[in-house]
Amino acid sequence: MTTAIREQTVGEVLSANGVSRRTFIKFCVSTASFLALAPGMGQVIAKQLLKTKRPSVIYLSFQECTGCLESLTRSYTPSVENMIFNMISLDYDDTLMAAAGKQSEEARDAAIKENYGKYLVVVDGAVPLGNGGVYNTQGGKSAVQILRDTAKGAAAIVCVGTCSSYGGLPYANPNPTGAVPVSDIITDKPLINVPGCPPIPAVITSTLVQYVTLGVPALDAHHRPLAFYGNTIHDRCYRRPYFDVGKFAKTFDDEGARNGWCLYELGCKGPTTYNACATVKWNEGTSFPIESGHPCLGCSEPSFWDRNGSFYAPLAAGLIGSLAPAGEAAGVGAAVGIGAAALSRLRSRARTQSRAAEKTASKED
Amino acid sequence: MSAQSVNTTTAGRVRAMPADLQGDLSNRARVERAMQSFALEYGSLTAFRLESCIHCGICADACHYYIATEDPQYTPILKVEPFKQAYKRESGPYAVFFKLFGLKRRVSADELENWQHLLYDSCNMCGRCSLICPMGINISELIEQTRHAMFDAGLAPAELYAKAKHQQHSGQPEASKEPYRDMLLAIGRQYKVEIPMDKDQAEVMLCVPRTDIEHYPKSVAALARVMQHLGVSCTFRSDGLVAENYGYYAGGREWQRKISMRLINEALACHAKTLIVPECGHAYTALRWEAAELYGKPLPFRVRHVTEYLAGQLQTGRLKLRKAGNGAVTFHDPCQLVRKGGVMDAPRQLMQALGLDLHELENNKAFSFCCGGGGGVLDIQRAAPLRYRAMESKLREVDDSGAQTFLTSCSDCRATFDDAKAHFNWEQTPHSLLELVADNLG
Amino acid sequence: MSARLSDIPVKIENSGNGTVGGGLIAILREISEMLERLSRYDDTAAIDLRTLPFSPADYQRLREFLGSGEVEITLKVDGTSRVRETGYAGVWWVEHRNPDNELLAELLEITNIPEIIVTSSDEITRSASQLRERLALHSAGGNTP
Amino acid sequence: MELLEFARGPALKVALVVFCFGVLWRLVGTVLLRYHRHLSEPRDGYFKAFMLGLLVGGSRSWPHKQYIKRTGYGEALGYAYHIGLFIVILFFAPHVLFIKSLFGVSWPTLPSGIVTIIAVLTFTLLLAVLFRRLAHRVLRRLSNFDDYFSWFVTTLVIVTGLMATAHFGARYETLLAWHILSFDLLLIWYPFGKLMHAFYIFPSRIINGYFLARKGAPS
Repeated sequence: MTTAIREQTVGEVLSANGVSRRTFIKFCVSTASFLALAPGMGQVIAKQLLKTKRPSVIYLSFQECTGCLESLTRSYTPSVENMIFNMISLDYDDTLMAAAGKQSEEARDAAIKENYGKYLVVVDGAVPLGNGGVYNTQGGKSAVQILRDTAKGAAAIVCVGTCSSYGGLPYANPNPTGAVPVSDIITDKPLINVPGCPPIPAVITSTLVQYVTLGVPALDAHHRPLAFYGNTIHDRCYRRPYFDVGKFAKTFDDEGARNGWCLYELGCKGPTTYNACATVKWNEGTSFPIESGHPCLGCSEPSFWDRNGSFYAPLAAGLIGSLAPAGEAAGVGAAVGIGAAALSRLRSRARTQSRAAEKTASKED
Repeated sequence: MSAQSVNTTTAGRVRAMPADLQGDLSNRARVERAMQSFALEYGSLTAFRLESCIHCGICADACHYYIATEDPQYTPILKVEPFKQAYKRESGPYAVFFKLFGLKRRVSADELENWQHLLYDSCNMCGRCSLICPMGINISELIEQTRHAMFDAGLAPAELYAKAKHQQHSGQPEASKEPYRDMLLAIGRQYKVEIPMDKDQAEVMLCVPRTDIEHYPKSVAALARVMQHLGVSCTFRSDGLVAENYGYYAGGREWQRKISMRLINEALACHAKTLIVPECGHAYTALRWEAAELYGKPLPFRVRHVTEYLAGQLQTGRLKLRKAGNGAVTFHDPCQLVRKGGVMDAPRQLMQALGLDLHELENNKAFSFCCGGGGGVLDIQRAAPLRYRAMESKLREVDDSGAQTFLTSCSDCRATFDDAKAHFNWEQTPHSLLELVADNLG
Repeated sequence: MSARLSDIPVKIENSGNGTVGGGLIAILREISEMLERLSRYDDTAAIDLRTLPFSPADYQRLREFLGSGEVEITLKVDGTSRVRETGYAGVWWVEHRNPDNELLAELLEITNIPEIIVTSSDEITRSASQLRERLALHSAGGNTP
Repeated sequence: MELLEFARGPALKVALVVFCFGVLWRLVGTVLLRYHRHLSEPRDGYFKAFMLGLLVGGSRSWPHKQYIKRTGYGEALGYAYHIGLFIVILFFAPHVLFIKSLFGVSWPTLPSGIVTIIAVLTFTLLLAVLFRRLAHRVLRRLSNFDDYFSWFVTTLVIVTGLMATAHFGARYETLLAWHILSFDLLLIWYPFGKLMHAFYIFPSRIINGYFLARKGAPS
């Protein structure tokens, strides 16, 4: 991609490609719909797009499974082709780019140099710090070094997936590589987390679109865009009414499961999971786990591998493993009770005896 | 009276009232004596009573002292606060916490003094609160236990202490012009009835309230007459004549035992199978329910209230009664007899046999209000004004019953109503059920 | 032939029992208020149907409730878009699909005419000049169009 | 570790340990104190007295009609919020799941909406109970720290539970954590305050009932 094209605004690129006004409106309306913005925001986006320059994007992959990128490439609104060619300038992605080896490293370095202070870094995967970061190296440089070097000149960082957002699977107990999320390393740049294992494709692309058009979006405490992570799955779940009337599937093959009742008792983490699965859904809006009869695992939440006991333990369940300690405590309590009663009896007897002694003494007087 | 206490715990907020003190004891010694006394009372059942209270305040609504005054210090459970406090600190399972962190302070002598008013002057030990408590706490039992400690600490009301002392020593609560034995025989002569006295062998042993000897001789005669009519071999014993037990009222365990032992020993001496408690409520509690405990083993004879005994005779057909006139009658249930003693049906069976038109009081049987004299309160001079306030509703109930004749079966209740009659110029006169029975033997 | 979601034997409990799908009533109330504002103040509004926690049954019920009106327009704009008037004039059911016929957005627009249908003055100017140029070209060349 | 995880895990564990330890200590420490012998002759035998005593365990829940006029309001208030608490604790689906996770037993539940309404009513009643405790001369006189703190701990659980249900005030997981933490607090306080009455009430009633019945007195 030439510098000349990168200097064009999105609007210019679109109209150069013969995109009609109606197509543009349709695109903006669809995008606004995915950003869960008020329907009127489509026009604001349209205005912004007509004057915004396309930013350079550097996509870094560390400890990851490429599931997030696989997800991203299945985005259809905006489609990833649309994104790459019209909205952003993807200058480095070692998985997608044709170049390899030294050539690709040079492309990255060139992009950093040319767009210093303006480019966007997208990170996929956790960053291992154990043993000096040897568990993930590219071109002789450790992941943490690449991240630091690349982030230095970035305008903002977008973490795609639970691994880069919170550490994810590499971070899970016992975390042999000393993996950490990006936020543990880079603390001086605007950070947007798009967690999920993987994130919803449209959520990734729409977050990028929103960054391009409206800047850093409103975020929650975990740096997640509120537009997609503002509500729990439970709040937006079409099975919520069953929760409210107390109709629950108790097993995966009972009448309740067949009737599509609430999966709370089967361990659904929907009530504590903030994501857009229940509204945006997956696979071109076809379905999402709960609609397919499986409880939410809570993949867009921190430490989702380790928390909550089991994926299938209800949220209301205690996380104490066994009652044995309480039983032992009861036993010890009973023993102390016996002691307390014995002590009390002894004290009473002593008091009673001193009373008798006083009586005898006073009689002798 | 010592200075009003200044502490801030629950125990500290009771109005200081004059207290009687016995013995020349330091405050420390008094408290120590009380603690020693409590130590005798600590036990599992008591602990359940003391641990259960949830401060719901419902017991206040059972108590005629609270109802009459609406003064929260008369809340029954509050009257045992020193006991509760001592228990929590000394005996309860968490005593160590209460002591270590000072969560419950040591009961002070001031507190004990202040509580004399609550434990004696304003409590008839009538047990009405124990029937209302949703936690099932037997508060009157706790009152009795707390009175024990008060007595041991030298903090019983002067009148009760003096009478108890006199009675444990001489057998009668007060000195009399003549010995009670002679007075009894004189009553026999006056009412032309034989008074069986000091027989060596008798099936039934009798005793009398000294209130009757002094004030209601006709009652004494009635007892003798009824027994004579039944033809049962019975006797009074000159060394065990008095039914009352001031040791019980004052809270002196030892003296209560000593006083009860006189009667027990006399009953044993004449080989009685039954000891009949005359029309006296607390004597029934003391002899029927508490004497065996003090004796240390089950009594080898039965203890029966006179109405209970007579109702039994009625059933076997040995006792026949005439109809006793017409006109409405009402009956005051003595607390110790009915609510705390279980003698509820016997008086009514007798009244039925007498063909009386019984108009029950608004609060009757187990829920009857105390006359106000029980628990020794009648004897406490300074308690009189409060007692009159507390018993007004009772008098109103009697008036409202529409009865012309007012009966009861306890000479203390009777004396209390007679006292009220004088104080209020009340129109009703309390009568003895036993006298009515004696007047209508068939 | 690939399996479709509808082939999986899942029962959808009808929401007719009044407790489930109570959200439908709320949406209808909202539409009614929006219509009121449109008629009084000319305020247009829209509801994004994809953000609603609707079960397929609720969705069907909403569609049945609103019914269909007189106008139905199909746009060929980078895929198909369909604009249908509902049984309530002023309430439009708008559907945008991509060239693969996948649903991009679905809205209820409460307006006189949805924005996407209106031809912009820019384009009218452009088409006028295009037509003029073409006619000029033809008259110069002497060919019939 | 997040707050919710802490509440459900270590905090709950500690709370349960303290609860079991404290309750057993207090109960055993009460039961094993001395017993005084009762030697008087029972009116109708020991068996009948015992059976009647057992009966009082339940019958005392309903006041004798002679008292109702004076105590009815207070007792109705008291029992009403207890019933509300029991329904909410025992018939709200997540609670049953919680119990199931600990003890492996479960039973049918009530619709969440109904439970929420009952919880709101219960909360209102608890406010009324507090108001009454502050306003009623006897209750104010009797009340100590235990009374107010036990009220606070109980009400806190209800309030946080309602907040969690309504998603009001914070994020759901935070509210749920507060709710569970407040329950943990209740468990820890339980053995030391008047909440223990749940364990004492029936023995206490039965003891009183037995001794009254032993005398043939009404109970």
